[in-house]
Amino acid sequence: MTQQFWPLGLIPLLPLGGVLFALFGGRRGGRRAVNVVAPGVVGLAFAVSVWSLARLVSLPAGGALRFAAWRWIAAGPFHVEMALRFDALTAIMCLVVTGVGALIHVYSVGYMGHDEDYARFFTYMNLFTASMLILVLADNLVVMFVGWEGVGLCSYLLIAFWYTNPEYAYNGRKAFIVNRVGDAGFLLGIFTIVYALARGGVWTVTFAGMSHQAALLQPYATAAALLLFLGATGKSAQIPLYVWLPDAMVGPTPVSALIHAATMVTAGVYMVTRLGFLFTLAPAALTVVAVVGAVTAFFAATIAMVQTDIKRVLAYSTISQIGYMMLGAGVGAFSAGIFHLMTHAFFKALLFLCAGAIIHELDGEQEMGRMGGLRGSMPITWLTMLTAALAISGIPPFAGYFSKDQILEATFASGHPTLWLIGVITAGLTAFYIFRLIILTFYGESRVEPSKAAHLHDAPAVMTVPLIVLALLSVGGGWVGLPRGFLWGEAFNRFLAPVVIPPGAELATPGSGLALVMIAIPIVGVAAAVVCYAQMPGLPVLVAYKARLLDSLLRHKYYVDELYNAVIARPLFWVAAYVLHRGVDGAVIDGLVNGTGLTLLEGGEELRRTESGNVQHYALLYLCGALGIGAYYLYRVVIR
Amino acid sequence: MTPLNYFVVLSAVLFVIGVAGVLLRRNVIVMFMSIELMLNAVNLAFVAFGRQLGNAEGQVIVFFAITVAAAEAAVGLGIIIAVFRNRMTLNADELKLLRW
Amino acid sequence: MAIELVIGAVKALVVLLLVLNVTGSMLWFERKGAALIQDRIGANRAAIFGVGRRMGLPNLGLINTLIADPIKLFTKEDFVPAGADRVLHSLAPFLALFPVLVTFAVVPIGDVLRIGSRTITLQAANLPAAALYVLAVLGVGVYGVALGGWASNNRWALLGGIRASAQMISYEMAMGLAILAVVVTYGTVDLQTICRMQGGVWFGWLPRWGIVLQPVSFILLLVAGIAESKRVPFDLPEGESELVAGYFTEYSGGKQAVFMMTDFAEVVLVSVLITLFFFGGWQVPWLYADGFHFPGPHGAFLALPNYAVAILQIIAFWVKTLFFCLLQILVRWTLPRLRYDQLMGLGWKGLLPLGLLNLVVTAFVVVAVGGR
Amino acid sequence: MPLWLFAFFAIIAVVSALGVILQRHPVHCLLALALALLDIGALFIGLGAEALGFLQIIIYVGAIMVLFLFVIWLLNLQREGLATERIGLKVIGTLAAAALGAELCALLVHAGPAPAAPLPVDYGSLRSLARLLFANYLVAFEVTSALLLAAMVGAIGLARRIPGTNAVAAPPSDVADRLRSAAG
Repeated sequence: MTQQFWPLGLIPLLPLGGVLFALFGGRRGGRRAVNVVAPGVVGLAFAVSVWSLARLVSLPAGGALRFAAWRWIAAGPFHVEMALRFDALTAIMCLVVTGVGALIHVYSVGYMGHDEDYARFFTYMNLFTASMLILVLADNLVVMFVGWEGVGLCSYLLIAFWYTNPEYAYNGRKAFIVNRVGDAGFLLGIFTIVYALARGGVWTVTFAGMSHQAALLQPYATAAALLLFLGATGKSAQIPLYVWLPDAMVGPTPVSALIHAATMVTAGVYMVTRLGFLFTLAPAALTVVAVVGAVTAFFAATIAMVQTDIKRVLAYSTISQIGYMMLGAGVGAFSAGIFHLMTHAFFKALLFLCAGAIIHELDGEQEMGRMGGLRGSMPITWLTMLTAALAISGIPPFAGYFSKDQILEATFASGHPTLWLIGVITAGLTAFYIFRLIILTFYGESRVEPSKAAHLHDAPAVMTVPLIVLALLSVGGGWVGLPRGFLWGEAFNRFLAPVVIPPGAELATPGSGLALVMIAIPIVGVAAAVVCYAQMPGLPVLVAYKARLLDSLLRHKYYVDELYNAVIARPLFWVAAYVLHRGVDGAVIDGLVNGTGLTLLEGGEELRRTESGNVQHYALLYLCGALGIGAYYLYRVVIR
Repeated sequence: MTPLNYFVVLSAVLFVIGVAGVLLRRNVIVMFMSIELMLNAVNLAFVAFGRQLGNAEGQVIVFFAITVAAAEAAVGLGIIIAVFRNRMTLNADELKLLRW
Repeated sequence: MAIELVIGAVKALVVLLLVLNVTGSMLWFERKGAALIQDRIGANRAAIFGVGRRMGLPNLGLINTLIADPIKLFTKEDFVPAGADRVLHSLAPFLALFPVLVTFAVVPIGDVLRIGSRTITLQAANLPAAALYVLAVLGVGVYGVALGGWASNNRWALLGGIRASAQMISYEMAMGLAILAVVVTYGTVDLQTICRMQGGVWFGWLPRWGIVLQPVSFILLLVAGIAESKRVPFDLPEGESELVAGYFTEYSGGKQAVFMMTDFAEVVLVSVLITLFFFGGWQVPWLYADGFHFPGPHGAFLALPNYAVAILQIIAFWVKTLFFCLLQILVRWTLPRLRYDQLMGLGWKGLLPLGLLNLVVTAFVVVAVGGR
Repeated sequence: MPLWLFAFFAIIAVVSALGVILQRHPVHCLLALALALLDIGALFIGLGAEALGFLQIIIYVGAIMVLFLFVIWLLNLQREGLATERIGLKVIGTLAAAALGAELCALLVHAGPAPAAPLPVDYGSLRSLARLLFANYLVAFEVTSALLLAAMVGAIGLARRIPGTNAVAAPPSDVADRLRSAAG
């Protein structure tokens, strides 16, 4: 059953209000006002989300809250309402977005404490949050697309926040353009769905409405699902459209946290889950999702192993973890995917914020080669980041273990042992590279520049408090999804079950052997990292030398950027420069425009000679006109 | 009695003479006079037609035409004076600032 | 048909002769009037072969003036200045005189004369829209003086001509408004009808003359008329101390005589109009078509034949006219000349608003009382 | 109106109209025009529109034409020289005007004579004209009066000398000049 609940409107409107405030009153109101309002509105949105959740829980299972603001598009039978929907899936997303988002906002107050453009920054941040909330609260595909585009725009604005640096601006554009490719797929997917439904005389784009039209969707499900998934790969940085995400690291670190943890990249996963009914109609598409997810996870993890930029390691780790989520969704374990999305939001946000704290302390230093030994001077950061590392590695009982475990179990159970194997290996790689990061950053000799090393200390409370909160969540966040049999086992899945397609019955019987593997592999990874970087610092260099080719391949990120440049970008640039610019633009369009202008100009030059300025010439012409009319009447009346 | 057509023909002749005056004379004020002549030629036709139809509305129209002509003469002559003061000429050939 | 033409020609001739003679006499009256006011004897030299004086009679000045002056003037040199527009210079005096003279064509100098079965209206041209005719013809009168001034190729003459035409146009408005008020009062534009409506008496003694109904119009017409005829105190177009002689500076001989005649004809015309509109025209108090009906309890009645009545009416008309002619001469030799701005101010700011107000009030009263 | 009278007035009208466009001095043109308008007024009267004819004379001949005369004097317009240039325009203009006349006459001749409707008793009188004006055309009448007022204000504004500006240079308005030119 669906209940009308107007406060839903407040959830996106509050951050939007923050946008207006920061945009128009930010500079006048001063830093202090913005610092209160910008995180405050997100916090309030979180509160409203909790309120809505409380209302939702009071409904019978499978219920949803709904708020229709106004009829937006009305074109014949096709009409779209500006409507919001709040069900279990939305609830989790909303809480994650607003909760983690609020913490990141609070953290940003400290992080951006010295930036002149704080008002603009918080304008974008709030807009980003609002867009994401519109995306997750959307009642239909079209409204979702609004949020979808909104987050794309905001990511561009925020990545290129320090736009005076041409490279940053370039990276912002890259993110935007790559996202456009995905968006095109998403739009085509929407059209395909509308087409499919309209053929059967059904005019709806609401999720609730569409989910009952399986029969109509069936013939087009694969195409629609693949197109939509193309959009998801763009937003969620999956192969092949992941290239923008590592470059997005040039934005302020809280932005990275927001993009990677709470908003944007999770949008793809959310969308696939939300449209699970469609994807299940197309097993082939689901398989594609699973394969892409698994391959991306592994692929990104291998790259992460050799990165030296702390944020890039985290960026590839995000790609990798999103790959897990896609894998989960791909094998039909949608709730597992969402579960991992949630826990990932906690520890990835924490990782980024910790990295941000370090970068902030080191005045923008991001190279791990110039870190090390920070454990003593930044204890809170060390502890919280270690918590997050344990969580992402999948060490029990930290949050990441439960979610990753669920995904891998579901993968195995769904009959994809290869994918499972990839996932397991990736889990080990994950543990390896994340502890490589921890060790290079916090342990060993300090390689920090002496000038900076002198006054190293933990960040101020406004930044550490969010870290601590997130650390607690990273520890306990996974406990809502305890395996069956433990305490309130599978509470998360049960909560989500009415919304997402329930996972296969196989999930009910996890092999204990698998569980052991799942515990052992990360520990192996951690141990390897400790051995390589703490015990025998020469070993990585030796390995890298022995496997020069592989190392080079990894360091150059499999030459994907180069490949894209060669295959897509360069030809496109060539076409743009020589065909479109010089040919179409220069010859055809400019020719047309200039030709029109020239024709008129020359014609005017000639015609103006008739404008003698002599009133008698005009009178004579006038008389000729009168003569013509007279002649006509003469012809009409006299001759005939 | 004179056939009413004669009046109309006379009106046409006067009108044509006015047209010729507008086209042939270079002095703006004489052109203006020719326009007045055309107006009166038309007035004559109106009265003749009114007479033909046996109703006085033709005369009413002429009455309004005379009134408007008075207004037109006042404004037109004002313009002519202003033009002459600024350009020191009333020769239509020289008053062509608006040419290309 | 033929007899009609003859009667019409006779009427026109009679009226014309009357007017011309009265006009000629005005010259003598003017001289004598001026002498009277200036305490001197005035024109007393003219005599036909000395006849009058030899016989001890009064010196026949009037007769002599009527004859001697024209002869003198028409035998003088007809001078046309160099650079003058010859045609217009010669045409101008007649353009000035002609409209004034033709105005008299519609003036009724008596009621009707019955000869046998034939009834003759004592009016040269019986025009239904006579009042409009008067206004139209007076409007055309501007051209004579204007062109006379311009064609003389003399700056005083040109200035005089411009002044004259500006003045005449300005005062024509007041004059027209005065006449319109009378027209509205009597509800007709036929002068004969207006005269007839002024017959009879109120209360047994007060003649039903227009002056009683339209006193403001009378003053308007008198003032505007004097200005229209360009006489003192409105004689700026010919103010000799400023413009030598104004628009007829360059005129001499016969053409000068015609301009002078125009001048006096206009005096007569103004008097005629005043008489017509405000003093009953040819009406004699208590005289009706069949004779005198005296008021009083006994109701004395003196029957008169038609021709006697007509003659009495004609005499009455000319007596009244002459009275106003003399009044104008008195005014001329009494008042000083206005300044030009005073002249224009009086015309546009004094007489015009007054005339408009008078017309509006008249219209309201007529609608309220008569309800036509 | 008898035919002979019409012929008389028609000849005067055409001759004076030709005078308007053939005279070289603006004052002569103006006199010709005044005569033409006077004549047209007479034709109105001949057509039975008595009041209108007199109004035409009062307004056109007595007022508007005098205004023209003033302006001509004010601007001291002189006799025009013979125009030798623009012969082409003159020829074409004459031909075009002739063509217009031919067309109009052709149309009129084609239309043929039409019987005159019987006239009301007071046709053309001031009374009948006034009844129409103040009853059927009252609004138009009032609007026209507003138009006249506006035109008056506009004419004064246009012809006014603007104090302080040098936009007005007095035209060479001296009789002496004319005398000299006449003598030379």
